[in-house]
Amino acid sequence: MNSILQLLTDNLDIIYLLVFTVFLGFEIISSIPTVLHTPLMSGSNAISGVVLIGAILLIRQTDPADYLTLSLAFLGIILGTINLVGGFAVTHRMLEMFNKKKK
Amino acid sequence: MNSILQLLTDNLDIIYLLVFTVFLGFEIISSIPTVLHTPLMSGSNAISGVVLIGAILLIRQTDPADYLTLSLAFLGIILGTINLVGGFAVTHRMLEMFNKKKK
Amino acid sequence: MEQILDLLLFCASILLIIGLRKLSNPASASKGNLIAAVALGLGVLVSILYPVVTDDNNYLIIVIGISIGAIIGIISSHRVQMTKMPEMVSLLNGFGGLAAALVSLVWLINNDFSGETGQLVIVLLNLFLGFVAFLGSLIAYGKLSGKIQDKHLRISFSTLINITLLVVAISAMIFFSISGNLSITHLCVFIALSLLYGFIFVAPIGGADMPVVISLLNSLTGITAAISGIMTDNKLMLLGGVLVGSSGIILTLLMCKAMNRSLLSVIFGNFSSSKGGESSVDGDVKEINPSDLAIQLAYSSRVCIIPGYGMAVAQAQKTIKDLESVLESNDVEFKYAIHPVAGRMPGHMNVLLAEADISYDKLLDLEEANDYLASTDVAIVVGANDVVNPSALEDPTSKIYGMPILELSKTKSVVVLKRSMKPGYAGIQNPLFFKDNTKMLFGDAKESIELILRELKDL
Amino acid sequence: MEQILDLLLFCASILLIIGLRKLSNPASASKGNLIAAVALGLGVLVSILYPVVTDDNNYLIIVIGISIGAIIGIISSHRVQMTKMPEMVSLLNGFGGLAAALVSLVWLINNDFSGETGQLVIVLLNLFLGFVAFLGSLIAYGKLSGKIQDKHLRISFSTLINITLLVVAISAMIFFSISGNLSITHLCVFIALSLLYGFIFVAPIGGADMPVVISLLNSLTGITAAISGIMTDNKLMLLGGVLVGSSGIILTLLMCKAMNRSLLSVIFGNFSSSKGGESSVDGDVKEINPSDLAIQLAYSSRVCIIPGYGMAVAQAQKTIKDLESVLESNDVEFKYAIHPVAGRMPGHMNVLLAEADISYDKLLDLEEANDYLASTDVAIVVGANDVVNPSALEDPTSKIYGMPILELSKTKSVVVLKRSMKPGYAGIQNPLFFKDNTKMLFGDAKESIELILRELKDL
Amino acid sequence: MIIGVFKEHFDKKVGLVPIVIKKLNKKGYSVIVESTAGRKSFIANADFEAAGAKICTRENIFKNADIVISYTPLKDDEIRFLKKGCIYISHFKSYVYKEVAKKLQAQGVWAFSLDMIPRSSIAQSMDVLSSMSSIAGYKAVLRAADLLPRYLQMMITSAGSIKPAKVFVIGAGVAGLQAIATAKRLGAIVEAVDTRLETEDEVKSLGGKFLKVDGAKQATDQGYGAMQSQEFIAKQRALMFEAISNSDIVICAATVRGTKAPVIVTREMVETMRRGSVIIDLASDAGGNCELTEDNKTVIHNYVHIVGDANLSDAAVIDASTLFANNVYNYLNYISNDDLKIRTDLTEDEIFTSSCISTPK
Amino acid sequence: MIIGVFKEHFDKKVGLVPIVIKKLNKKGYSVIVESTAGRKSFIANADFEAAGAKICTRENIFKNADIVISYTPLKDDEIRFLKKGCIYISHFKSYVYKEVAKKLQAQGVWAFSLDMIPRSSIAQSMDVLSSMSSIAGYKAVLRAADLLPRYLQMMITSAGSIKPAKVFVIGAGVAGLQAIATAKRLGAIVEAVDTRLETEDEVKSLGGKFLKVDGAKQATDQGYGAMQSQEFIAKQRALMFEAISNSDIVICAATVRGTKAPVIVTREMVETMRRGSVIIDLASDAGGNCELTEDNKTVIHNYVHIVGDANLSDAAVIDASTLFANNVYNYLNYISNDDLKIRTDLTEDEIFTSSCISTPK
Ligand SMILES: NC(=O)c1ccc[n+]([C@@H]2O[C@H](COP(=O)([O-])OP(=O)(O)OC[C@H]3O[C@@H](n4cnc5c(N)ncnc54)[C@H](OP(=O)(O)O)[C@@H]3O)[C@@H](O)[C@H]2O)c1
Ligand SMILES: NC(=O)c1ccc[n+]([C@@H]2O[C@H](COP(=O)([O-])OP(=O)(O)OC[C@H]3O[C@@H](n4cnc5c(N)ncnc54)[C@H](OP(=O)(O)O)[C@@H]3O)[C@@H](O)[C@H]2O)c1
Ligand SMILES: NC(=O)c1ccc[n+]([C@@H]2O[C@H](COP(=O)([O-])OP(=O)(O)OC[C@H]3O[C@@H](n4cnc5c(N)ncnc54)[C@H](O)[C@@H]3O)[C@@H](O)[C@H]2O)c1
Ligand SMILES: NC(=O)c1ccc[n+]([C@@H]2O[C@H](COP(=O)([O-])OP(=O)(O)OC[C@H]3O[C@@H](n4cnc5c(N)ncnc54)[C@H](O)[C@@H]3O)[C@@H](O)[C@H]2O)c1
Repeated sequence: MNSILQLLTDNLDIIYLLVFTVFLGFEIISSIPTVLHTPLMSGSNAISGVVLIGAILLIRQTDPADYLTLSLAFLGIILGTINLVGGFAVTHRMLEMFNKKKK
Repeated sequence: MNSILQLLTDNLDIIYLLVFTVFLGFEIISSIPTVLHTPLMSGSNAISGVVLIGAILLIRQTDPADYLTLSLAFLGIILGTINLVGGFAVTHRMLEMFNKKKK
Repeated sequence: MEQILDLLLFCASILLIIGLRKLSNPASASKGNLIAAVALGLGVLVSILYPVVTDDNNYLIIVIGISIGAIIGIISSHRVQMTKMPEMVSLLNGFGGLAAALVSLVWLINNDFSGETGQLVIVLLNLFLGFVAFLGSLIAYGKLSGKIQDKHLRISFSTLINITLLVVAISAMIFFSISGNLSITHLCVFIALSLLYGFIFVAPIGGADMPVVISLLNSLTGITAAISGIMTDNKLMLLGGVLVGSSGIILTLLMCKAMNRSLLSVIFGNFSSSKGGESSVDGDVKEINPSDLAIQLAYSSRVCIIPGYGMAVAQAQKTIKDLESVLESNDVEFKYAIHPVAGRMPGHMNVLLAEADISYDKLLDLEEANDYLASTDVAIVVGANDVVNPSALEDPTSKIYGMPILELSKTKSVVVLKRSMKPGYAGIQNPLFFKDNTKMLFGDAKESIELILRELKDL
Repeated sequence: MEQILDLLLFCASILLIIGLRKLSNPASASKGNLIAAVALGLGVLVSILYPVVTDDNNYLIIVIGISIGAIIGIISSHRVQMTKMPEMVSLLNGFGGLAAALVSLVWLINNDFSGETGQLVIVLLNLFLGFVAFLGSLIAYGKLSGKIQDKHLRISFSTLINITLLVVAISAMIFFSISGNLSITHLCVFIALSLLYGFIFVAPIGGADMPVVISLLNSLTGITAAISGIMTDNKLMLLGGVLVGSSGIILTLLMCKAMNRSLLSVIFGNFSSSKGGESSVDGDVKEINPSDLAIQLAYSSRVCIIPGYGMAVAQAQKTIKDLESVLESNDVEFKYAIHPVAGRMPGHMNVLLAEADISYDKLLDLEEANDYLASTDVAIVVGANDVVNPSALEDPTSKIYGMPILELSKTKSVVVLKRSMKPGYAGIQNPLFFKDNTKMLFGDAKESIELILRELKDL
Repeated sequence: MIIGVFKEHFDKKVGLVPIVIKKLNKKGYSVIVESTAGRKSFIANADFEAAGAKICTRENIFKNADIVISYTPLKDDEIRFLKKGCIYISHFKSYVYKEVAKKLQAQGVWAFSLDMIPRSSIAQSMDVLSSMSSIAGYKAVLRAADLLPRYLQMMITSAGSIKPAKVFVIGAGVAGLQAIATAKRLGAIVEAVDTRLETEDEVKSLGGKFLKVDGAKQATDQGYGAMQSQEFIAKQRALMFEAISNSDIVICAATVRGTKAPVIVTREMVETMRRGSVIIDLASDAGGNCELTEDNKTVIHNYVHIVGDANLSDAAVIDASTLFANNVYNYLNYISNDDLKIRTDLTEDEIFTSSCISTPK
Repeated sequence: MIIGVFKEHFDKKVGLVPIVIKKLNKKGYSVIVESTAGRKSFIANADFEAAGAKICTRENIFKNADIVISYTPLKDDEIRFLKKGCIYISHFKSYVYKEVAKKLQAQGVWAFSLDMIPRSSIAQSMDVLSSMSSIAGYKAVLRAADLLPRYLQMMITSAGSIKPAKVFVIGAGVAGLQAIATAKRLGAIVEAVDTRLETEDEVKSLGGKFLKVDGAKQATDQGYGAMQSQEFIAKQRALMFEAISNSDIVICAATVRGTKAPVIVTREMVETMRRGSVIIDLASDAGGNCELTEDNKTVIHNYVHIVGDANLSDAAVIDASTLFANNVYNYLNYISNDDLKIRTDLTEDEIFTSSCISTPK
């Protein structure tokens, strides 16, 4: 029990930040119009491509001779990039129709 | 210049938190209806009575013989409490009319 | 112990955010207020219990101070009239500002008027903002309550003085901080500067814009609270202050937007004069904005429309029907008082209201209407004029003296929708517009009602 | 250097939030998307430059990987049809999930499959969620694209299995973590468990609910990104992931609300059966929701209303007039196609539309209408049925064969507003409802149009 | 194919109008019109000629025309002038056609009665009853409003408030519905009754109030009102007694195909009505829905006007002629093949069989 | 005070109605009514008696009444029967009153003409012209719609589409505005002209279209239309030629107080109108706005009906009598003090002076 308490207070700063971020996420989304549901889903899906950074950070620490790990991380980078780039591009296309309004 | 950079990175966690809080504040308020302008102003005014905590924390560290400081802090506590308690009470009264809706 | 208190403080922050969120929605605002209060209560409790370096504590003084403050706060907030709320808020805000300034002072005394540059900058900034908020709020209070009139405080070159003073104050702040040690004189000079700036900041702004100013000062107080939080290393104060500071600024901007002005023009515009142009020519009429009218309508039991020729010109009948539907779904009783000569031909109103499919049962003729209007909460005069002109009853010299009219003297609240102060068919001024219970909503009747409808949907 | 990179990362976080904010408003969404993309680009750059303990770096592989991914991403996103977007999103999400799982795997390998309990819990959780998101998204993709039919995947006791599996997976996670060291076997078992759960989670959910599921899985991927952020101590990943996770959950709830369902009933409801009851009896009609219709209307150039007896029953004429006003203010051309026998008496539609003050110029008779409808973007059939029944042209055995009708075959998109699949006066089924370019909006016509109006005001 | 249009003797309408004649010419028909046939429809001989028709005498038509058109049937003694095998299109009232049919049969002509077309969606463009009833319902309210010594709408004026008039419509068929719509427009309070259940929605869809009487027999398959039981009629009468005595205007439009119209407004009811009230009986040619109705007459009973006019469509004769001509045109199109001959594949066709009352052997 | 109500000889209205008689009784008046005075207004002797009035002969009224009421003025040879000093309230047409006034003066009676009340807000409750014009405008459209051999509304039917009728209203005074409103209700396309500028807004406020002719002289202070220059009338005519020949119905309601009505619709215009069109001339008693108008007659020129009826208010006689009676009541209230005697402080009062055409010396 005590150690959990310790863990919590030790990381209180980051917990504050996390919780605030959660609130921020709620807050930002909670008033969006129905028409944006799909583009927003697509946009936030693109953001989750941020996991690419994890793959990059890890591959940089990987032994260049460890082919298994390298290829796994390589795959991770490819997939992450597809998610990120493809996600933003798809979202962009979806959102274009909002700008297509005549005049 | 470098020291400022140092200051910033040293306190990066708290800066994250501050900036996120600012965003949160913006976000929460930005979609409120006009009818709530006044109650909200009053409510957030009450929250700013939180400065009372500062007065308490300082008075606890004050030498009991230092009458000047004590009385200044005492005044601070009184004023802060008035702001806090009065603010919430006033807001409450204003908001009651929203509940008074028949049936 | 300390860990638990830290966690409690964390919970208080979360509660505070939740409270503020709920405050921003009419349906949950009241609950939000309570939650925020609980959050701060928790914060105060923690601040009392939190282990500090010294243990002088002075608990008795704290308890006494809180008790006195709480009693004053509760009693005064219950005494104040609903219509005097804005004054009350500005007074409270002034107290908060002064409290923040006092915290800085105490900090300075406790630290022998010296500290690191960074610390001193922060403390002095707090002092400055606290005093500005304090005096500014007091002046705003004075203006709102009518104790101070705009004309008492005409200042020439106010914008110039404002900016100069601000520069001086900031320079002083930096200068004093770098020196690392403050003399009492320096402090006094700085306090004087702060107060002076507070005065110069608020004094030239017109009474009509006080709500915006109060919101801005409120945001300042929030920032002082946040700085106090840094000074005393308390997260709740820091976060609460920042929340109030940021939300206060947004609120200020929103209020400006609702008034169709920019914040800069409020602060520097000196616009007590630009305001109230056309209407004030004909005496003092009170205007109402669609949003306030909407809330008034939503929370009343009986509403009566008084249509006139202006409704016909604006072709507002269908929009009125929409208003009827919305309000009836809110359990508001909704009727129409038809004056026999309203419009420009016999039955003019009847034709138009029938076109909008308004039920015959809802139409009251003169006699029925005058009974009904005596117990009506809000009467909306839609482009009618002569037919509600009380001179017909009160002023024997009037051209229309003796004509039966729709009597609005007993109606709780009257709102007149028209485009200007121009007279109607009979060509005579209408004293109704200047009565205590009358407010004007200028603009095309149809557009005005559409605005009201939009606001009603926000409720 | 490190400091600057840290600050850059901070800026990226702020940009990300700003981007997400802008994304949630139609007017700025496109810009928001760009800003978010820039933010993540910045993040990737920082992650490449950031000093790490070892300096193997493997930059070449990184660059190659990113290039391949970017090319695939860009090309496929440009190739995909607008109507296939949801499939695309679910596929992308699956990739993201797999990437997160791979990150975990790599981490495990780099750390020799061992670590502190806390670390291991986190890594395994990431692995689990990543694989669930991966397989779940793939199944969702299959269902959406029609490659997998609901009936292929009927699973009995799915709720029970779902919960059991979840409990097993969590137990395994804790058990393996406490042991401090993972064997390859353990790992394989755990991965299998994760995939199995992913399958069981999504498979029983009906195809119609896939959008909600994708949003939920998207939220999961966000959480994996956040966990990866913790694993690699990167704030941008952490915050971005948390943002996606929390906003994804809210979005999921909002989508459920828009469909008038609860999230639980989506996940456990197995409601592929409860859904589409009445309508599916008569074959496969496609429904449209008011919000999608609203956006379609707002962005079209020509809209044509086809009123029928149902408009009269619903007394929707005035609401239609409101729709006309709103759309015309959006520069949409708006007409009415009046079939000579629409309604129940000659001129029925004329009387009602005149009552709503709809200009005579906007009414097209049969011939004019059939010309017009060929170049119309959206035709809204408001409670008409027989008068748009293509059997009159196509089916010589039909009771109404030979009757001239309003022809909608060339109209880009047709939306039919009625309450059910019941036939009209002639008592015969209407093949129009099953055509490719036809969508149904069930419900009282007046209420449906009111919903559309509300959505239009949100745009 | 020559189409001949007779001058009407008992009606103001005319069988074809210039606009339709042009369309017929295009199809390959030629049209001859009896001189001054259009006068009462405000169409001059010159107008017909401008549209491509020839003006001629009545005999000429009998001699040359392959198709003859006359809104009201020819006098019995003229039937013998019809060319053998010619097509004769008219508007035989459904309850008298049987005798005429025999004579036509004997003469060996095709005869079609456009008022006997079934009430199906597809037949509506040829349905003369629909066109005429609609006009009649509209004009009934205008006639009544003109006769009523009051405003129909509500008025709040400085010389006193005027209550809206009450209009009661009996029978919500095509005529009844049009009457409801027109009375509503003029600002009256409108109530209606009918025996068919679905009319409740139809009445409401025009803003009228529906008075419900339970236990009505439903309409026949063809959509015409069914004859009701005595008991039902009694019940209805009780409910309506009140409605009628409170009404300023009563529009009677309840008919049952092929039989006498139901009597709904009795003498006592009329006598309880306010002085100055108006009853328009559109069923007068079938005996009327009001006991006191006399066909083609306006009776004043106890200061109440009772207008018996089943032919009110004549009051909008320009539109009535045009609509009738269009109905004829659509009908001709329907029954003819490209050679303008009668199609032979229609023996099972409902429209054809129910409207054809005589075929040459 | 005894009020006597005569039976009218040239009008269907009656001076007082039961409801108003009750109000008068409460004020302290007693009312006597000539036998059968109400018949044409659908009021029986018994109805008057039930309201507290006495039925009596004409002579009786002359002998006993202190106030006599008659919508149309008495015949000249009856004036001598009036009691000296009695009050005589009627509706003398403004352009003929001068001769009568002399005789009344000679007889030594008070005489008030309720049609000469100024058009101010306060006077409206006594303003008979307002009440009657309003009815006339309303009935004018109904009469026209009944006469017009067409639908007024647009109709898209399976037997052809019908265009909405065009109604053209000349003079947007009270009658004209009511006509616009009524025609709009019936679904017609309505255009109107007037010389007064402010009527543009008024016409639009009822959904009509205003045809603008520049250079009109404005109305007199009292709100009555002013006589226009020849040049203006020519300009107007040119613009209106087109409008009128395209119209199905023309409602003439332009009058100028005290002079002949302006002639606006010329013979040529009428001759360009479609056959079957209808003109209703409400200004017929002042010569009419149409060249071909004959007062109290319906002329058919070139298949166009021209109805000259300045007294169309009689077509809604029940409401017309009620409104007139209320006007009388309001007027009596205005000019009398609590003793029911004529107030002496009114010598400067605009309403009193402009309506009083004879005072006893
Ligand atoms: N014009 C005439 O003179 C005349 C006279 C008599 C008969 N008819 C016949 O009537 C028919 C007219 O065709 P139509 O297309 O106008 O009508 P229809 O074919 O009768 O179809 C009307 C449709 O409206 C829907 N509806 C009813 N109430 C509704 C509500 N409140 N909200 C939304 N939808 C509603 C009904 O479907 P749900 O129940 O599923 O909602 C129904 O399918 C033709 O067959 C014509 O021949 C015409
Ligand atoms: N009923 C009859 O038969 C008849 C006939 C002739 C004359 N009158 C006279 O007309 C008068 C009728 O009284 P009333 O009260 O109905 O009308 P009114 O006294 O003429 O006043 C109408 C008011 O409506 C306002 N207005 C005009 N257009 C507007 C718009 N678009 N939006 C909002 N307001 C608009 C005007 O003020 P702004 O310009 O400031 O907007 C005006 O003050 C009486 O004096 C009556 O005697 C009546
Ligand atoms: N398919 C089409 O397009 C089309 C065209 C025209 C008419 N119709 C339908 O045909 C039907 C008949 O129309 P119609 O106007 O010729 O009817 P109708 O002239 O035969 O009868 C008039 C009305 O009187 C009613 N009625 C009969 N007896 C009554 C009684 N005792 N009390 C009260 N009401 C009584 C009938 O129900 C009917 O509604 C209607 O349903 C109409 O919608 C269909
Ligand atoms: N104060 C009141 O309450 C009240 C009551 C009734 C009428 N009024 C006003 O009095 C005025 C006159 O009303 P009225 O109906 O008795 O008018 P009216 O009968 O005197 O004239 C009818 C209309 O004809 C118009 N006209 C005259 N010559 C014309 C020409 N050559 N061409 C076109 N139009 C011509 C006039 O401008 C007027 O509008 C109106 O302004 C009306 O609003 C006021």
